[in-house]
Amino acid sequence: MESNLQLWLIPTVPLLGALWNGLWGKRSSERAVASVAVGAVAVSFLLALRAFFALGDAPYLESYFSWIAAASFQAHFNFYLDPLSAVMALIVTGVGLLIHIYAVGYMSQEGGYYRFFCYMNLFLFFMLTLVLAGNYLLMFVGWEGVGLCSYLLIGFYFRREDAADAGKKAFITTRLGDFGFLIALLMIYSTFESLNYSEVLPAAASLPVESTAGPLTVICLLLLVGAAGKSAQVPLYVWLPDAMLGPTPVSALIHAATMVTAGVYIIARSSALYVHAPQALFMVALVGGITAFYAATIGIVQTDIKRILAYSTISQIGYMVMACGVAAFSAAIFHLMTHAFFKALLFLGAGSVIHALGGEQDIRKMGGLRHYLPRTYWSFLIACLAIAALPPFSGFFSKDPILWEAYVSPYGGILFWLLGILTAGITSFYIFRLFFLTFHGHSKTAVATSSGIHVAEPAHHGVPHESPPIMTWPLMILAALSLAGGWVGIPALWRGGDHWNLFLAPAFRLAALPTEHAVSHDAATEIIFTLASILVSVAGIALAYLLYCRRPELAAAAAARLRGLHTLVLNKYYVDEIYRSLFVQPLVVVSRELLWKGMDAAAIDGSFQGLANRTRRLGDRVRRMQSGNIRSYAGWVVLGAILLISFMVGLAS
Amino acid sequence: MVPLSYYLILSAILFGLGTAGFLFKRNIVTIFMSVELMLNAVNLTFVALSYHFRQLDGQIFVFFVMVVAAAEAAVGLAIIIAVFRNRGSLNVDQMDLMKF
Amino acid sequence: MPNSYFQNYIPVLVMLGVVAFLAGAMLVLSYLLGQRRPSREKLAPYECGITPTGDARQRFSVKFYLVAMVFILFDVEVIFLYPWAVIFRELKLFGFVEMLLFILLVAAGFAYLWKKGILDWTKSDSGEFG
Amino acid sequence: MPAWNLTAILPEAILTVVGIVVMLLGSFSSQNQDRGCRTVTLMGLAGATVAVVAQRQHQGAFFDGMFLVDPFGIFFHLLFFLIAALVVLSSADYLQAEKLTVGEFYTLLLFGTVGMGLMASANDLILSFIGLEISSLASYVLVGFRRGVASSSESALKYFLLGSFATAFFLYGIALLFGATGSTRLTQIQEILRNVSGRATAGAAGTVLLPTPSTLSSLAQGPEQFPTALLGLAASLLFVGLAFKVSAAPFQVWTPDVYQGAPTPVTAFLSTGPKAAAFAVFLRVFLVGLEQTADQWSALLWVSAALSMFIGNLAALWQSNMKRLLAYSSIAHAGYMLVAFTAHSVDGTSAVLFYLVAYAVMNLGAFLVVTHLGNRGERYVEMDDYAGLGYRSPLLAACLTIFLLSLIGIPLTGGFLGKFYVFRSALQADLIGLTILSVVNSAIAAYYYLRVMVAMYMNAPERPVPLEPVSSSVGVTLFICAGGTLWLGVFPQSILRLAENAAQWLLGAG
Repeated sequence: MESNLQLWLIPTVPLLGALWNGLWGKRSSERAVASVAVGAVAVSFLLALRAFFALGDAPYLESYFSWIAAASFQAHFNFYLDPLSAVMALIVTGVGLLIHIYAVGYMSQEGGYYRFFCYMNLFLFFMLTLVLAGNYLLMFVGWEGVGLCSYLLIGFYFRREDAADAGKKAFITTRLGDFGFLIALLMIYSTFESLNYSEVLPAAASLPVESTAGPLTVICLLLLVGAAGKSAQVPLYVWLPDAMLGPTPVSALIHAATMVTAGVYIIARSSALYVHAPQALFMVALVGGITAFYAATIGIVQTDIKRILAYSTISQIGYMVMACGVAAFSAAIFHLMTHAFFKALLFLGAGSVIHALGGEQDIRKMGGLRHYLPRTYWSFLIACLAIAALPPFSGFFSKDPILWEAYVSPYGGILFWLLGILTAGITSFYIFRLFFLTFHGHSKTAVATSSGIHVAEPAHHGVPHESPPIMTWPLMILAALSLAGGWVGIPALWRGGDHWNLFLAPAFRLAALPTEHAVSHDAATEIIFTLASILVSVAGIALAYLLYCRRPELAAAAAARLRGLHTLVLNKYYVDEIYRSLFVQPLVVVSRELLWKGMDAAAIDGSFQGLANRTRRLGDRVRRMQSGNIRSYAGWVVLGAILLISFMVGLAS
Repeated sequence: MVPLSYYLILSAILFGLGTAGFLFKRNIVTIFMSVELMLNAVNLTFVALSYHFRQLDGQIFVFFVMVVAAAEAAVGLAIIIAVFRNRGSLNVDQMDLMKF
Repeated sequence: MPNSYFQNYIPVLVMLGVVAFLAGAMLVLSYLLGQRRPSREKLAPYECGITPTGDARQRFSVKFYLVAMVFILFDVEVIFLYPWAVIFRELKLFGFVEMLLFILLVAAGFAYLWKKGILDWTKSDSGEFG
Repeated sequence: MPAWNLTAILPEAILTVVGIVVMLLGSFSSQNQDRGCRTVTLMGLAGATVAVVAQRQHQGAFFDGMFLVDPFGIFFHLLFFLIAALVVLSSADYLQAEKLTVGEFYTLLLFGTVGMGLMASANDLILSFIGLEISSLASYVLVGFRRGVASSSESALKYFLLGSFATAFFLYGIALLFGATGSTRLTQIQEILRNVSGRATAGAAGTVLLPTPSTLSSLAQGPEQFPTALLGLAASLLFVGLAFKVSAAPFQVWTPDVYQGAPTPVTAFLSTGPKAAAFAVFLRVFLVGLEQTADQWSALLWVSAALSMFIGNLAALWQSNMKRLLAYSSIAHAGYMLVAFTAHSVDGTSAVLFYLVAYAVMNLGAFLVVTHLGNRGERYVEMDDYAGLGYRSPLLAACLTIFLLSLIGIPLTGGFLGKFYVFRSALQADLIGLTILSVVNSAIAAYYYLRVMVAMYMNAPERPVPLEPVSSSVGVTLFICAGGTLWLGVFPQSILRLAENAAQWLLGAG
């Protein structure tokens, strides 16, 4: 290993980019702004690559200076490189780079170009700090910083009132989680007398496994609260769907690929703590499993393309959290990586669609885009296949171990496997519903144009057109990664080298399962399980195909009779008829009426809203205390004094 | 001789009267006089205790308190005049431009 | 011993009683026995002297307040001279210098007042402090 | 002996003399004395700072033990001088725009600083009282400095009446403590109470509300019967007076009105300087003098801390006037500091001290931006006037953002580390409930600070708000405040070590 990797450069370069654009971006041309921003990320990516290849067996630690060095408390600015943080840094910079390039094209018609890239670079700075930090306090710095940038970027379209509200909601909700993190941090310090991973993790590993809830369990649960806030897990997930009001590259980078997975990272990072607190681990698995299933069902009934992807993200992160919960940490990180590829691709593809349609986000108004956006179409298809976990796409190789571990792990069980497999089926269904509705069937725009009827749709300007190359190239690279990204982790079962697990093993050495727990299952069982999951995915796709691809001939017939607009409406009813007539109906009803409207909108969202409103009302009552009248103020003082005196004198006698 | 507790009770009563005056009077000047009454009640306590302990400290404190009270009176009068000039009234209940 | 202590005050109490009785008796007797023939001069506030003009409750210049304030301040500052005067001889030069400093500080305040025109009665009311 | 004693109060002496010089300079020189006054004031503050630094070699008790030169006092002196200097620098433009007399303003500021210095170093309650009054009298006048403005004089009246009301309570507390222990020296009181508690007071002691001569005369020597109730009464009265000055609930009522009506630089001064000084007295009285009765008063602190945080934060949710919003937030911040105070430990005390520094820097900065934007006559102090500031004046908005983030408690700012130490000391003292309450409050507080940021970056301006160019003195002050906020967040050791040193001294040797 090289003696000095200068890890600090990795986050600092984007920071410099952010500063540059923040200070001079207003006066620079778009081109200059974009090259500074993209250049900074590219440099950072190369540095991360260098660090990745320089990595040895032992964790590599760089300490810069002492941050807080009081007698009773020590904290340093130090960075920590092990397989886990190296992989994370690569994902962040790599996907970040592609999304930056994409954004160069995507944002070119929007205002505030320099501001956007300034925030994006700043975000990468904080994200890399989070990932590379060598102690929990520095991680918290990054943790808060990414939240702040996320807030700034969600509210980027500041003229939209709802965008600003969504930003605030995201900030406050995640902050609730942040305080869980903060208290966990203080407790870690009081338990281990240090915040450095290099000291805390071995110390935790040397502690006995807590059979009843002890300090470790409390710490782990508090960390889980933090993770749930940042990673949009039940019940703190409400902010993420609203966060989709930000620009699409932001959704791709922050709310799909990187920031929201920080919760998974922190659990994986603290794996040594978690395996010694089985109860906390069980809670992690439960939260993850429930979130995965719950969010997927909501995804079925959404119509906004980005909201579907948002719920899908919540669900997929639930998968990762569940994987952590069954102590399959390397599988969780594996899925984190492949998810970063295909979810970023999905978002960017969606962005391309939205871009092509001039801002339209409702999938019911889309269709037949396959002819207009061929490159987007093919890359989107790959992403859909990847998220539906069909072999040989990356999602398959990362999701399969999670399902398998959920079953065989000593912390798992058949319940988690069932949750996982059901989610897998629903996932492939809703993602292909989105896919077919968007790209197949008849183009509604085309119908309107060819029939000569003027459709009052000011948002659509003309025929949909493919995005410029600067936007499609990142799509294709991501498509390649979504296809092949999983091949690094082909397990031995499929004649693969299992490189991934071997590579990450050092990072989770302290969290390794005790050998006596390792239950051996024969290959046949594993193959059966794998086949089952493939089957479920295929079934989901088939169902979606059945429901949403029978439409083309109906629509074509309607178009022939020059009654485009009418049949469009009719057609929509037709879809609904099919919808109802099929066995999906109960699920849909339950999902829409109970889970989404009942739970999501009313109970969870409502209770947060209610809490906020109640707090404000309380505030109103409190401020009425300040009547402005001196005598009543004096009355308060006297009242307080009397209470105080009676308390003190009463205590004394 | 009069026991110490008599003085202390008297000063407590005076202090209470001052407090009550602050709470129930409406004229700013009267309210201010109530504050002065409170300060002088404390002075009485100091003198009584000082006499009781046979040490001079308490008496000296009274000097200081008196000087402080005088300075307070000067500042207070200045502020009251400024308020009167702005508002044309010395009723405290009307002094509520800022609230909530 | 409260009892013996209060016994010292009995003469005072007696005198208070006598005074109250005398004054009350005079008033009551003159009210009961005297005859009233009121005239204009007799009802005036000052039976002999200048006839009053206007309302007594008129607002007077804010200068009075200022002078009152200044008076209070300088008057009270003299308080510190008393303990000093008592042990003046013991403190020797140190005490003298210290008091000189004190007077200097007071004098600085005085100079400030003077410059600000507080003591100048001929200036109009709308002065800086008015 | 006299010569040495003077060095102990040299900083105060310098400031007094400079104050008088500035006062005379302001009234005697005819025109254009603003700059001169400011220079002299700043030089005086610099001289006083040098004197304080020099004092580190001459620590000890002076004036018969009334006045202490110790790390605790030195820490506060330096803080006060910093605050005063920043206020002097930042108020220049304001005074000019409002056509206020510069000389008197600076004089009062200096006198107020003298009073604060006396408070921080006083070991005798009567000296604390005099210091408190000196600083309060100066602040009363400063609050009403815009004489022609109704709200300014009204808030001066409120502050004055309620302030002297609370001071009377404080003084009564001193008198009763004097009665209970026969002394007003904090260290002596500590000794006496230690002896008493060492002797395990008799059960009957508590019933003596008013001591009979026999109990009292024996007090000084060491009593068999100790007037605990009297002591409790004294402690609670002292608590009323001090809690009022730090604007802790339920004695915070005056704060919003006074902060709103006062000239903005004065508000900045009030919310940092006199508040810090009151905390100094608070810490000295309760951690040194009444150390032995901690079981009783810590409950008061607990309740007061929780109430302050809730009242401050909840009421702030409704404010649209920036000054009033910051006033409520100031109540809440007093609450956080009281949380650390409740911990009653070296860590807790140093957390209070560190928080005071961080709060001073960020709050002065925030008020400076408010001052600058307020323009002539403080016309633009509503939150709506901040709409779109992020585009009209990015640097000013960036500075305000830093201050707000620090007030929320985001990492890499002084406010974060301040809160961090507060929570840590509270957890270490097993104040779990209180920690949770303060955490909840931090979350509530984020909301109203964010509203300002939303206005700056995400709203379009509704009415034209003129922006004056930033003058060099304002720019320098802003830079110091913003830089200081970040500096405290990244390199806190030096200040932290000073704070810890001071806290150790107070609790160990005190």
